[in-house]
Amino acid sequence: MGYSGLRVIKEGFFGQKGWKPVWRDPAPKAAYDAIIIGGGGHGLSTAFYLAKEHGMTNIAVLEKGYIGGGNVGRNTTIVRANYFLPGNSEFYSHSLKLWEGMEQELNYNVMHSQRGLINLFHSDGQRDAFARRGNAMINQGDDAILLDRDGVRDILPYLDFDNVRFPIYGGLYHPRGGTARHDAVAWGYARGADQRGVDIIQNCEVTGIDIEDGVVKGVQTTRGVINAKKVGIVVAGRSGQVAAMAGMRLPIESHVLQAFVTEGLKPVIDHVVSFGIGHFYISQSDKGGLVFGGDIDFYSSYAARGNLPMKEHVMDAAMTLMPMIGKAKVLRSWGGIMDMTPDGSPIIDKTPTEGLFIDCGWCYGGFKAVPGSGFSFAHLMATGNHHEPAAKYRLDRFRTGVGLMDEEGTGSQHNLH
Amino acid sequence: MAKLIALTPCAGLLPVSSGGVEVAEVVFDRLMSVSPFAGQERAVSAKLKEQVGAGLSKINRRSGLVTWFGHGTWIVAGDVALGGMAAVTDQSDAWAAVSISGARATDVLARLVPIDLGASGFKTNHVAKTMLGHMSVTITRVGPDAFEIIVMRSMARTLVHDLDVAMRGVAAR
Amino acid sequence: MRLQAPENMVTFTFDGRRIKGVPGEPVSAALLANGIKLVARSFKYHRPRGVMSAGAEEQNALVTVGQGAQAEPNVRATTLEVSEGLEVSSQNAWPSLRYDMMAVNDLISPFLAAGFYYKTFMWPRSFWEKLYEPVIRRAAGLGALSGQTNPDTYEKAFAFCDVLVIGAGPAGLMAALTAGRAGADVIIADDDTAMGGRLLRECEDIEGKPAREWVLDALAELDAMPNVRRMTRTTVTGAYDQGTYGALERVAGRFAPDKPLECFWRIVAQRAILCAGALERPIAFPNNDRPGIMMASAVRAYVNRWGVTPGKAVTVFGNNDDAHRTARDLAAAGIKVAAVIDSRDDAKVAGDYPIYTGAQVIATKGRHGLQSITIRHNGGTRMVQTDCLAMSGGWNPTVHLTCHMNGRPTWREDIASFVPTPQSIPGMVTAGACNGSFTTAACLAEGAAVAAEVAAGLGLKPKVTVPDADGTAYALAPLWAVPGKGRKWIDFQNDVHVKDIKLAAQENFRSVEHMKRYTTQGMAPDQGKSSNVVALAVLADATGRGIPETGTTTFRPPYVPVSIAAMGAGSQGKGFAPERFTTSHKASVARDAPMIEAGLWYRPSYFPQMGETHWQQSCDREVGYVRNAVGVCDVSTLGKIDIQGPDAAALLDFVYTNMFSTLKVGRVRYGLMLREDGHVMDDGTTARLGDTHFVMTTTTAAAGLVMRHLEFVLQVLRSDLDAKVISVTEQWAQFAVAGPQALALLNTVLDQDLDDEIWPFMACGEVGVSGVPGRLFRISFSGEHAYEVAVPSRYGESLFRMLTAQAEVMGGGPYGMEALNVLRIEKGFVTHAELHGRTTAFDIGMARMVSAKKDCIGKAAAARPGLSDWGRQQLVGLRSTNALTAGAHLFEKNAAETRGNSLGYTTSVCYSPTLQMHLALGFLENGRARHGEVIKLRDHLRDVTEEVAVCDPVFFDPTGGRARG
Amino acid sequence: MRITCPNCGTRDRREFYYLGDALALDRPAEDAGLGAWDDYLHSRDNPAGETRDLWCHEAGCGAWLIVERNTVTHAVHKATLAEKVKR
Repeated sequence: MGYSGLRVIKEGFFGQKGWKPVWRDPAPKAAYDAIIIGGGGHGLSTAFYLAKEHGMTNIAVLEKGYIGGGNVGRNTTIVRANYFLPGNSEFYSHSLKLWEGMEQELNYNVMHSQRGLINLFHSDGQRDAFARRGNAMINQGDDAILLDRDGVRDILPYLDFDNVRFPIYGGLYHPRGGTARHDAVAWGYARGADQRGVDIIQNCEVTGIDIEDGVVKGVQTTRGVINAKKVGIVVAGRSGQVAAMAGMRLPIESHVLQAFVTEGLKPVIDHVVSFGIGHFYISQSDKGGLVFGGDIDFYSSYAARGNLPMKEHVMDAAMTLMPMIGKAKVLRSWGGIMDMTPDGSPIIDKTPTEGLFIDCGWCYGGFKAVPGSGFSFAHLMATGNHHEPAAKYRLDRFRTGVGLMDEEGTGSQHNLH
Repeated sequence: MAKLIALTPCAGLLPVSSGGVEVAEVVFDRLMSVSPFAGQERAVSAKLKEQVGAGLSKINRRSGLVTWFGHGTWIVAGDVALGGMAAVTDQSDAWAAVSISGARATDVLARLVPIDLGASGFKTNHVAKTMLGHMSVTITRVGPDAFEIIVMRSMARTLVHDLDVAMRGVAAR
Repeated sequence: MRLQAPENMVTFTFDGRRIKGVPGEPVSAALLANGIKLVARSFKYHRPRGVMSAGAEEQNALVTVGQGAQAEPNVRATTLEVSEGLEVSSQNAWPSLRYDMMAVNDLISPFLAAGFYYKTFMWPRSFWEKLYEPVIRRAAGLGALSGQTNPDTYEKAFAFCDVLVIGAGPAGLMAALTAGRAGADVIIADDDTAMGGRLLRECEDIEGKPAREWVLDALAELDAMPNVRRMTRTTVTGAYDQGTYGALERVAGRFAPDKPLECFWRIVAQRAILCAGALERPIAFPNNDRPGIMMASAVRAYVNRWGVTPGKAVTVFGNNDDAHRTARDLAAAGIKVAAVIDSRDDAKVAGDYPIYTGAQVIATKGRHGLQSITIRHNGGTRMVQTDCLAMSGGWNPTVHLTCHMNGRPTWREDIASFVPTPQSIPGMVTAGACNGSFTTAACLAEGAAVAAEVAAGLGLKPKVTVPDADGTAYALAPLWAVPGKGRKWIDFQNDVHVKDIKLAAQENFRSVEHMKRYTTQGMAPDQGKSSNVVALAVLADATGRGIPETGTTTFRPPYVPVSIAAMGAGSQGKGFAPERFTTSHKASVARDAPMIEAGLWYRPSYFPQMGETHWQQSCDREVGYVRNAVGVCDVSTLGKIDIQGPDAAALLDFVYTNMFSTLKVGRVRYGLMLREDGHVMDDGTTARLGDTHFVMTTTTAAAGLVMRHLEFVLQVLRSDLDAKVISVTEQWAQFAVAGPQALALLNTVLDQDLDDEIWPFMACGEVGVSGVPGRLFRISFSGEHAYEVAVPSRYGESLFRMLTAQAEVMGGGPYGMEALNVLRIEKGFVTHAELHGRTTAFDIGMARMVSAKKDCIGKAAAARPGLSDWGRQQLVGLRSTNALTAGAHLFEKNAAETRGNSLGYTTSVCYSPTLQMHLALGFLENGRARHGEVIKLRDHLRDVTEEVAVCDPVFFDPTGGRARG
Repeated sequence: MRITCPNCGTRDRREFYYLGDALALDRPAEDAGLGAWDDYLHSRDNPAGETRDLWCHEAGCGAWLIVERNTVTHAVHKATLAEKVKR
């Protein structure tokens, strides 16, 4: 069923009776050509692109809870392509292009809003590092503008330019950066995949991976054994547990990242603002809530809830940077489980088990990668070859030291990002 | 030859008072850190007793001129000579020290310090290595309503500012 | 209307209208007393709304307080205290509350069903940012921020106790009394302005006297206990690990000078007793959102506690016995009860007013204030004139805090409510209404019993005495939504009605989480406190599942909205991080030096002189001082670490790539430190002051990091090493004295003259500095003959003044960060611009410094093939006659400027007054093999394209003769 | 989260620095090979449940601690001085 303004008006006249389920709830079949473990943003987009780009429609997405219940439904909704290291640069560039056509591709309004993102800097040294980044973005064909202090003041007049602890020297402006309605991305991909025949199976937890002679045969689930020629693991914070079912230890630690939302307010922040030195970033949702976040809580955790010191730190950063938001009130805070890799960049690769693939390690930046990750992972699963923009996301880069992608420069060891 | 002039860490910043709470600078002429080498704690303690009248204090405690100062480290407000038994480092100029006193001093510190400084659990000569605002500090109770706070010398101004704001907040209640 | 004329009235304004109120009463009470029904507009459809509750759960009556920069949006009128001069305004309405243009949304609401926006606004593509989104954003949002710097004061504080009692109703007071009497340190916190909870609004007796008197006695007893601390106006907002609770205090006496507006408490409690009470829930019936339709218990609160009657002819609609209390209390207060409608057929109730059992309200009238309701009764309908309808759908225990650690509440069929699941929060127990025990007698008994258990667990000997009170059982027959047509509101704040939830189920948003996210149910400022249970009952019905099977969404902190300013108190302005000042700070400021941030420190950028109009002029002059005469620079911010012990040298061998055990006493050596991942962590010099005594320097930025790293090595990796480390950064004020005249200058302040023989390059030791014991290091970060001289910090300012004055006599002077940077670039010395965390020893040409003779941190990982591959980008120098930029990328001369063609980038640039050309340091693929070649530098951002010559990074004095000579 | 430092008693999480899995204690020999070093530096069990990791009481006494805790419930069972751990 196509969505359109006309259809919305028609249904308005007829009491909304014509709307059909956005995705079906089929029972699992005994076997599929491919199984995606994990019904989050990345898993659903993988299924969508497997069906759309590679014609693989006899596939299933297995989700232990409800779809979109993981990090795609609990993030700060930022979409950007402002990476600078080879490997990341081309991947996020590709992903942003997919975002730009997503609504038409999915016939679903995910409210992708390219309102512009500004990364602030606070010293000459930081400016130069951001210049390197901005130049890399333009080399890649993306957009970046280096703003000086007055340039920032023109578009973000509400920042504290006079008394802030770390004075604002300027910002790297990424006009195509922005936000999207996070839940809608999961629902849109689910709908698109479902329409192409993909079975989306909720409340189906994978409890084991069947492997014979080094070849994957299928999975065991709370709803029975399901056979498959190919299995993709796309489970973010739970990657360690699922990989262990295939006898793998991953270079991943799971950490909590908190996010916050205030009550609805009239428009006051029109861009995405990122205050790196204070580990703080903020935007305003279309509903009016200020959506913001900070750094991870800094201890491995699966609790999906954050601690007070980090909450306070985030509010502290908000108050020094933009003291006009002091009277906004936090309604809710939540925590997602981040699959942190040593160098802060992800993994899209084959595993030592034939037919078993893994897509993980998105750290705290997985939302914007949803389309790109699904596209590239689908390519890998369908063809057995790495998709060029994601070709550097190898599992063995830590062992060899070749192609490490440490964007922050804090080290390619755990707990430094 | 011209002589060098000495300045204290809080010169020009203190004293300040508000709501019956006063903050004043505490000046130490000598502060020596003492970290006994492996197996030397007892010997060091005995030697210190001779030299400054008190041995190594228990952890989280002050004893006379000797104050526990963190894991395996003490700070002594006097000259010591422990040749080879401990790492002894001159810290006389490394720290800013202030006293805060008054009936509501505990209330003021409760605005800034994440530990319970109540008199029932934190008695005179009890020492805590903890935080004050965003700074690492060493806090010693020196009397029923009085504490000594030691912070890095370069942070003296922030310490005084943070205490002053908290004092005014408490006084306004 | 007020039941009695109060004595002390003050004046405040609502939308500019002057209104009399009693100080301390909620603004909602004063508005009702003045007959003001319409107080707000709803979020989506801009429907007229009035006061609904008398507490923190208020859904409708959100207002803006104050004007200008002080304006605070979205304040609940039900918890805002009346004070003289308070300025209250309505929000989310234009041009006025009464005539709101956006109410057009209500007329077209059939087209704005749940999730409609996911299905449209997609064409044409560019219209989203240009048209649709701006319109949607302007329409959305409730109140507005001023956009100006918040001028008010906020505070944060810590508190500690044995027992935290959350809520001071009958259960909480009894718990605090019991625990307090047993000798426990108790904090009792309550969000109201006065303690007593429900007892403040009910007409009940305890121990044969009015409940409100019993409350006063209990409070007096608590106040007499030194071990009990009462915190009113304090809402416990979150439960965190190991007994940590967040709490928001609205400090009494708003807007008094110096007084904080709010205080955010971090309370640490060994045990907690949750006595948070219960919230009355509405019933979904058509147009149940008109101003004048309120919660039944709220009507009692306004009448009994505040002496305000919310209507002249009140009707009551409920599905439980409690609703009848409202009718009884109204009648007792002499207010007309127009009708009581009880949905239960078998309700056994009596009263001197019309009672309809087995009846339902099916329609209401009155756009800006309720005028009448229509009742369905005995198969027919009846219209009743009424200006206030009190509704009660039963009670929801306030279980929220018990869910903050992912706990799920348990459904109890008999009261049709969720109750806390025991042990959801370690150390927390629950008592009273929040536990589903709704009678006063049960609350008192549970509060006492639970507190006794808690006290006993703390090793105390509690006694339990429970006063007599009303124990009449509460009966209810669930009624969630009245059947029939019309919009029946559930989430009043987000304008979610029954049909929205049914539509969600129809579209397969059947999981309660999907329903919530699709309809926005429970996502408004009240987070569904009153509405969530009704919503999931409707969802359960629509999906044919039971309520327990449907489950709840997760309650997350904070329980009530918490201002960012409160949780971030103290950080506005400079308070975000400590400021560190060097001993020469004042002297530098006195010379008009702009002070710039270097980590937490402030350092002088340059020292301007008369006639200089640009920093470059000052910088060039200061570079000249060092190259031609002598310059003085405060380098105290570099980390200095004292290392002593029998194994001090072994420690250094382990943390540095190169050897330090071979360093002679009285000598300094440059050291390179890796992270265990094989990349460069930091560099610096280390001096050997004695056989077992070293002092290490680190970069300013990495001082803390290196200190922690050394402790990690000593305590974790190599606890076999007997060595001690302690920071002496603050002990010593240290100044670089650099330039051909350095020795001459130094000799003016040293007690004994030195020469090259006594103090050669890389020598160190103790010296007398104007009578003070100091240290001297012959090291150079400028490539010149240079020293660093250190004195105890108390003498720092004095020595800086002395050195700079003497330097000026010799044709030199102080130099700042800009000149320091030029000097080091000319010499090709790396800083954090080059050591940015991704570089290896190989990259910076120091692979030789990784000693083959020993293990060290990072050595194994640095040996990975990828870290010393010749294709890696290597440190090079770049020269040009034109200005260069840092962060530019490097390309072959004729290559297109694309990612694939980028061969490297620049990290540091300067104009070298010494060499009279522009220099850059950067990294270039295979760069060391390309010295002498010309390549292209391209900076898209600053639109700079230059041809640059690749060369060795040491531009000036490559043999180092000047530093040694 | 609150951790009981063997020196200082129970303190708020804000005083501590977290390093990660306590396998950092078992540093391989210089020549243990790429595989051993890869395991040491990168591979993690990443348990959902009981874990043993390294913390430093950085804003307190400065001691490095081995903390036994649960990554799902955030229960903290025990903290011991790292330098006293036998290996």
